[in-house]
Amino acid sequence: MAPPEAATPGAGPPVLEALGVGKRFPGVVALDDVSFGLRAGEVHALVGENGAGKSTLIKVLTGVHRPDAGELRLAGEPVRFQRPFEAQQAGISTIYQEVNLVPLMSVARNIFLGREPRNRLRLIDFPRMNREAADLLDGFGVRVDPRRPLHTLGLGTQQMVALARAVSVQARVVVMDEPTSSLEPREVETLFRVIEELRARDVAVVYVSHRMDELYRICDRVTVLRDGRHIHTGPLEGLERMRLVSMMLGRDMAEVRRDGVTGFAADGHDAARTPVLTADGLTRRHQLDGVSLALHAGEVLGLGGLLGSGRSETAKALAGGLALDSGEVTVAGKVLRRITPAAAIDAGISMLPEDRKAEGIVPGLSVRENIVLAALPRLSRAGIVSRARQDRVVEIFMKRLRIKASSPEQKVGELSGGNQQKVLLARWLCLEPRVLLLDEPTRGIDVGAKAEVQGLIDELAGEGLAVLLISSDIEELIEGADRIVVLRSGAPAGELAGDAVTEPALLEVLADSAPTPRPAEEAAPR
Amino acid sequence: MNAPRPAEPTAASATADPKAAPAPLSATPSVRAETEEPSGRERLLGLVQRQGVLAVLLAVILVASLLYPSFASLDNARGVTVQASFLAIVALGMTLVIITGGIDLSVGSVFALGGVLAAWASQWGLLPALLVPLLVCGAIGLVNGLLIGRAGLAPFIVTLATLLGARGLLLAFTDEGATTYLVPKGSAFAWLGGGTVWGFGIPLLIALALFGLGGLLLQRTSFGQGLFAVGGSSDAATLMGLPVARTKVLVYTLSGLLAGLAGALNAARLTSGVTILGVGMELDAISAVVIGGTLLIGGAGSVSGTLWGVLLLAVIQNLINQIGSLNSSYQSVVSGGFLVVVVVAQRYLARGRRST
Amino acid sequence: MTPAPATVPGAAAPAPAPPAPAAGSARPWYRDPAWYQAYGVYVAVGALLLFNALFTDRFLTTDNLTTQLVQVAPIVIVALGMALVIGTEGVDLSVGSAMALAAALLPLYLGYGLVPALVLALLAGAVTGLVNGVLVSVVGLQPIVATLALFVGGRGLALVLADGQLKQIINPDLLSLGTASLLGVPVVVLIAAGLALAVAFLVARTTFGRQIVAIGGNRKAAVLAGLPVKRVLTGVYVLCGTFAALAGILATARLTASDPSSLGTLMELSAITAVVVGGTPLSGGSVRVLGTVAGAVLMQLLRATLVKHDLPDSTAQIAQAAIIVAAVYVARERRSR
Amino acid sequence: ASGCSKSETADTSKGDAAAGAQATQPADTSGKGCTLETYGAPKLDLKNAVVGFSQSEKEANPFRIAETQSIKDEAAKAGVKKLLTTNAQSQLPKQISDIQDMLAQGADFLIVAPLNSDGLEPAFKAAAAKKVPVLTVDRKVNAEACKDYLSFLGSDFVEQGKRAADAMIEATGGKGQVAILLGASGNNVTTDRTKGFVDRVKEKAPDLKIVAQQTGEFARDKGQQVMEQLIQSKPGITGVYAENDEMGLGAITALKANGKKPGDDVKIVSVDGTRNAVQALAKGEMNAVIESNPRFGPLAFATAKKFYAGESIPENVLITDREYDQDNAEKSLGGAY
Ligand SMILES: Nc1ncnc2c1ncn2[C@@H]1O[C@H](COP(=O)(O)OP(=O)(O)OP(=O)(O)O)[C@@H](O)[C@H]1O
Ligand SMILES: Nc1ncnc2c1ncn2[C@@H]1O[C@H](COP(=O)(O)OP(=O)(O)OP(=O)(O)O)[C@@H](O)[C@H]1O
Ligand SMILES: [Mg+2]
Ligand SMILES: [Mg+2]
Repeated sequence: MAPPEAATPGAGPPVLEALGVGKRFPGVVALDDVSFGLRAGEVHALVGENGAGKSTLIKVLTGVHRPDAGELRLAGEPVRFQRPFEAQQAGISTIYQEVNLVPLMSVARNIFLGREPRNRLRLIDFPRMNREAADLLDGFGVRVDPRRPLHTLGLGTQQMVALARAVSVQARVVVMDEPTSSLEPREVETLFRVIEELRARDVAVVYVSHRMDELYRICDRVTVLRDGRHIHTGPLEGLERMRLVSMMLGRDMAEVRRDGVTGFAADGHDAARTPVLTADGLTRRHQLDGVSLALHAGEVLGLGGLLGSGRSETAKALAGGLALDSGEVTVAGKVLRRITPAAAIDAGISMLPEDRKAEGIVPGLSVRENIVLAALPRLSRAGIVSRARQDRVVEIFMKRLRIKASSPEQKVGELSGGNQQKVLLARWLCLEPRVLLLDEPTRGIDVGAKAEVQGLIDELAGEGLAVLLISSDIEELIEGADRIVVLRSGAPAGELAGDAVTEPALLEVLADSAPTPRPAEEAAPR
Repeated sequence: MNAPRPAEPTAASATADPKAAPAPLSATPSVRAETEEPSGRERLLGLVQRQGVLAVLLAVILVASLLYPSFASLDNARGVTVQASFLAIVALGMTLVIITGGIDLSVGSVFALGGVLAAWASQWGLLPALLVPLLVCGAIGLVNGLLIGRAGLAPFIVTLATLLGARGLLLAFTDEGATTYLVPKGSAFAWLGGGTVWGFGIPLLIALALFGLGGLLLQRTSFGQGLFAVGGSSDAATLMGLPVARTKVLVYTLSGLLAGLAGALNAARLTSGVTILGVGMELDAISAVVIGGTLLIGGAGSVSGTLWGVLLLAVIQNLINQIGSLNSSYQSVVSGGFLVVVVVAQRYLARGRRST
Repeated sequence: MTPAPATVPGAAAPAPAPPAPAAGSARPWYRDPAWYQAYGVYVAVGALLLFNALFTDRFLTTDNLTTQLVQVAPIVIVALGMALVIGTEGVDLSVGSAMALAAALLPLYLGYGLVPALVLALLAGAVTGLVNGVLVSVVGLQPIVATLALFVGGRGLALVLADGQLKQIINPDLLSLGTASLLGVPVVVLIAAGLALAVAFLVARTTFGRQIVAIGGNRKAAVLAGLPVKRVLTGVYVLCGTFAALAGILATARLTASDPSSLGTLMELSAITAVVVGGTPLSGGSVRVLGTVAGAVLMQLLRATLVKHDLPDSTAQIAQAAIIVAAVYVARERRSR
Repeated sequence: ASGCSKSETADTSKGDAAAGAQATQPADTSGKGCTLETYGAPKLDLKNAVVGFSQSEKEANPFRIAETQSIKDEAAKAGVKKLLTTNAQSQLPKQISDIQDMLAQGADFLIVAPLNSDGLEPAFKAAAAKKVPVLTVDRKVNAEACKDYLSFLGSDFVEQGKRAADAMIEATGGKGQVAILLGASGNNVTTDRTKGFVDRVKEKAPDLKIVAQQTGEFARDKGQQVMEQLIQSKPGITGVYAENDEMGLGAITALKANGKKPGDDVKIVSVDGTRNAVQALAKGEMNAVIESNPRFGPLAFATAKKFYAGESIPENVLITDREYDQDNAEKSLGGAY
């Protein structure tokens, strides 16, 4: 497999190389003369803002896109991958940014798709496949019934399955595009351990992440892209964090240093006395078990918990996206009967969903249409939409959230992940909600945009909005929230308020509520 | 084993981090733990839901047998099953196509074309009578597959075009339908359609064998898994390195081949290449597949469900005849009504399953 | 609160790149796939017109062109409704049955006057649409299957109503609907054109229209964004059924007879072909109204060409197949990769 | 139950109101006869018998309606214990199942209106296995009489085509251009009626040019549409041969809408003899209608009775179809169906 003589990581000859690669999409130059070299046994970070071209470079490297210019070399030989299939044959294994597995198929079938273990009759040996899948996942600290359909698992677990699949082939290059964006801390540790193993086996790893501390922990070298251009490649050791950020953003180091990296202000908000929204005993079979919380105007309430603890369900239930068995939701003193998304919106509740691809964007529609989607009735008279009013709203929000699109008419499906997220945020903000439910609002968003979104959250709370913030990023939760409610197995497990909102305190509650490992996924073996 | 996985991470992670060691399941006070012990009733319900069509089929058969004694006769069963076997073979190919998220509207025309070609070629013996239709119909399927898999055209419209095209070929081949080719009486080929083994018609046996093979192909081979993957998410399948285009080309070719084979067998049974066959057959096949629980959006389905679906359609038709002198217009109304009842019943059974 | 957007890192980041020109590349239009995708069907219509102008006797006459428009009008009307349904990622197989039902009802109620008969016939279409819509949106059936039931049963019902008989229409007002013209343009053509404009407006400028496209583009997102998904879906099928009924009425007026047994057979396929050839993807999320009209016209011209050159049925069908494939091949969505 | 039935001899004056009945061609008692013994069927009293009738197409056109009704009426008259009826809805596999179903339900005697001349072999085999005699009506099957089936009652479609040609030659004076509106493609009836017409024209009137042969699928609206196209592209057409009345009536509508006088500017001959066509004939909008008589009930039951009475039944019992022309149309209207 990998050349055995490469003793020092990242010092060998390049296994995989891109030379002067260019790639354009209609209206966008995604990559412009980018060169990139990957050595055996190194972990190579690929960083840049949203839309910098990281995923595009990866897709070019792995045969999803064909480059318009430049060439690829594998172990020194020029190659042209026509399909991802060929890249995989050549030993390049990839975890793409959006979890790319088949939702309706079982966990085991996903892991072994295309290389299923066979029995003597050359037929697939399912018992063996399930056993091996279970063992493999066990190694990643994930215990799920491998026969469960993938879509019944949370995003995090799905990500671990993708990881298991990618690593279980004997590859000489493993590419990971934002593998940690939906993982919890403990699973990130598992992932790092796996990466160490890969490094020890002289496998080259490409690692994309927006989380700076991760890069410094695990990566040897870093390549920075900005606006589709190559900016820098070099060892990570000794590279100042501020300098890296400034290269990504293309701005002065001094300026970056002054502004700090998270967008939250240090002080809390002055919350109102009476809650805008109270939830009482929200219950749904198997998912929620008596969740109660109160949300005040002008505060950011954090919702903590491990993966699968029911945070997303709580938010969804409040927004009418999930039918409840029992429980009561009161907004501004009025009890909501039958909560439907429309009723919730009418009551002033807006929710940014967790899975923006599946539940958020309408990829084929333009930025403009995606922004005004929920507000359409308000922007129309007698059922006829007013283009002028739309344009005004869109302009305001594109500016305010700094949405990067070639024009309001660009299809949202073509935007980078961070910009898609901002479009969704704009959709909800233009409804002028009283209550904003944010489910992982900064997942997959670059440092710059992340700070912007965080700043925005602060600002919105300051303007008197009640914000519910769900985040797997502990730092974000601590800094952003005034108060934190922790969930465990769909039930409230504790609350932190005031000065108690600190990382150690939160970790303690979480640890208490942490049945190892991944309780939620231990499905009924059927 | 063609998929070796690294043993190291597994071993290492299990020992390196004691926290990651699995805790006993019972120690987890999870809300979801309640689901993990299905009661007997739930288990029965699960079975009914998984085999929804079969349940409906058995119920219909039971009721019909009670109401109409002649329905339950062996003769009737033989007639119904043999007659259904041609649709079954076509629907088998359709099942595979629909699992990939596609659709094949051309099967009816291809079925008819296969029959005409088989009857024409039967004058030279059994082998040509089978090979000629398989070659031509396979080629039509291949064209479908290439246009869909390689050129990326929508299956609905491509196969709609080949529906016309295959019918056109059939007419061209029969002087606009004026010529009917006959299968020589008593030939081996004729036996293939009309013969019986232990009282079972040969077409039925062939159909059952094909369903067995189809089931194995779908459930127990990489190709079959690939069909599910392509239908479940074509993009994901591509990114996972599956040969998506090739899979599509193959599955439409297979559908063409099966439709052609069914047509040939049918011609053997009718001992002639009838030109007016197969109109609307694609819709029958699709109904059977969907009633059988296969999702039209692809990614889920089974071959056995289709078999029950075909039988259900056949039984319903038989039942309408048993009811007696219904005017032809009422017959359509009743079949339409039956269709609604069956799919709605199916739907509610399946919904119960999905939400648990 | 303190942090104003201006102090957030990234605030000074360069403004978004200026919008690129629509086609986005330096390629001349004749080498740009996007151009063919957008205009392919019109080019095909033009090519067929040119072919006929050169090789078909008496083709470019007002009479002949009027004939083509009159014949295509019912298909256009049905296809418009179908385009809306397809925009929601659905399909309606029952349009032919809805036409037959409308046709069957007309002679039964003409006794009460033209208007009641027309209203009833349209209502029948709306009701078939309602049934389809409820099966799709509330029960959650897949559209092909949901509408298959009425495809099978609807025509049967029409025949039951008509007692299986074709009935001659003698009501002069109804008949004039089929023959009258306004400023030299037949009324049927005017109705179809007006409807096309109305649907174009509906899709582009109304809340309902935009919601249709959003639902087709991402159903889950539409639900969470509080769109009245069930209502919109039902509404779309009701519109489609009503349009089909209207087409049935006009076709009946032109035929001077109510013929529920054969009126509108295979109409679903003609309509779907028109929609798809016109560039609306079957996967939903967009509706091309003008393209749909052009698609219907293309298929009409094709049929006319084949008849006028007296090609036998076999050749005609093969030619149609080839042209359909060619049209969608040229207009296919090429993935950039 | 022996002896000749009334309807058998009702070979009466053409034209009076009760004259819908069929008459056999005296000349044609061709082929060797078939008796109970040679056929090998058990003896049976029709009164205690279960009789099955398999109709081929929906009762949605006058021919099929009249045919089914006539069988039902006569079965009631003959006092059979039970009459089973099925309808194959134009699907051959269904007709096979239908026949098998009726056998399973205990039918003792079968009357079958075959959908197609070929392809019913499995059904005949099933009947033979149960020794149930099968009488085929209206369409002849390619099988062995007195073995696969008992006998055939019906018209000679080729002959109908020939007689239509004769009428066309007479109407046009044997000169000019004619268009043929074909029936559904691939159908035996289409093939035969075309063959008879084309052969006879070639033989008798070489100056009569057949300039177009396009399918109207036996439907009125399709006939109308094809005619509209032909009026534009082949204005020289002086005659139209429609292979059924419906398409002929469609052609009339098309011609009228284009300001031409059907029956005068353009001569029209069609086959069937439906009431609507004969009415048009009486109005002078058509020139001849060749009858194809669907009332098989009396003849079929009479044949059955004769068969069980031990008489020999001829292989083919061809009926004499009448011919309507502009002179006799008015008074023959009662005999049209
Ligand atoms: N299929 C496509 N069609 C059109 N434009 C595309 C397509 N894919 C990517 N782009 C554009 O290319 C640019 C680079 O996108 P890419 O996904 O590579 O960014 P990224 O660096 O991965 O960002 P993120 O951190 O948000 O994932 C963006 O401007 C994006 O809009
Ligand atoms: N359709 C479904 N069927 C069965 N279980 C489901 C389904 N959807 C979610 N779950 C389970 O419900 C639990 C709650 O999931 P969810 O991901 O919403 O929790 P969370 O606290 O928001 O965590 P995350 O950070 O992953 O969003 C998970 O265990 C998940 O696997
Ligand atoms: Mg990316
Ligand atoms: Mg969540």
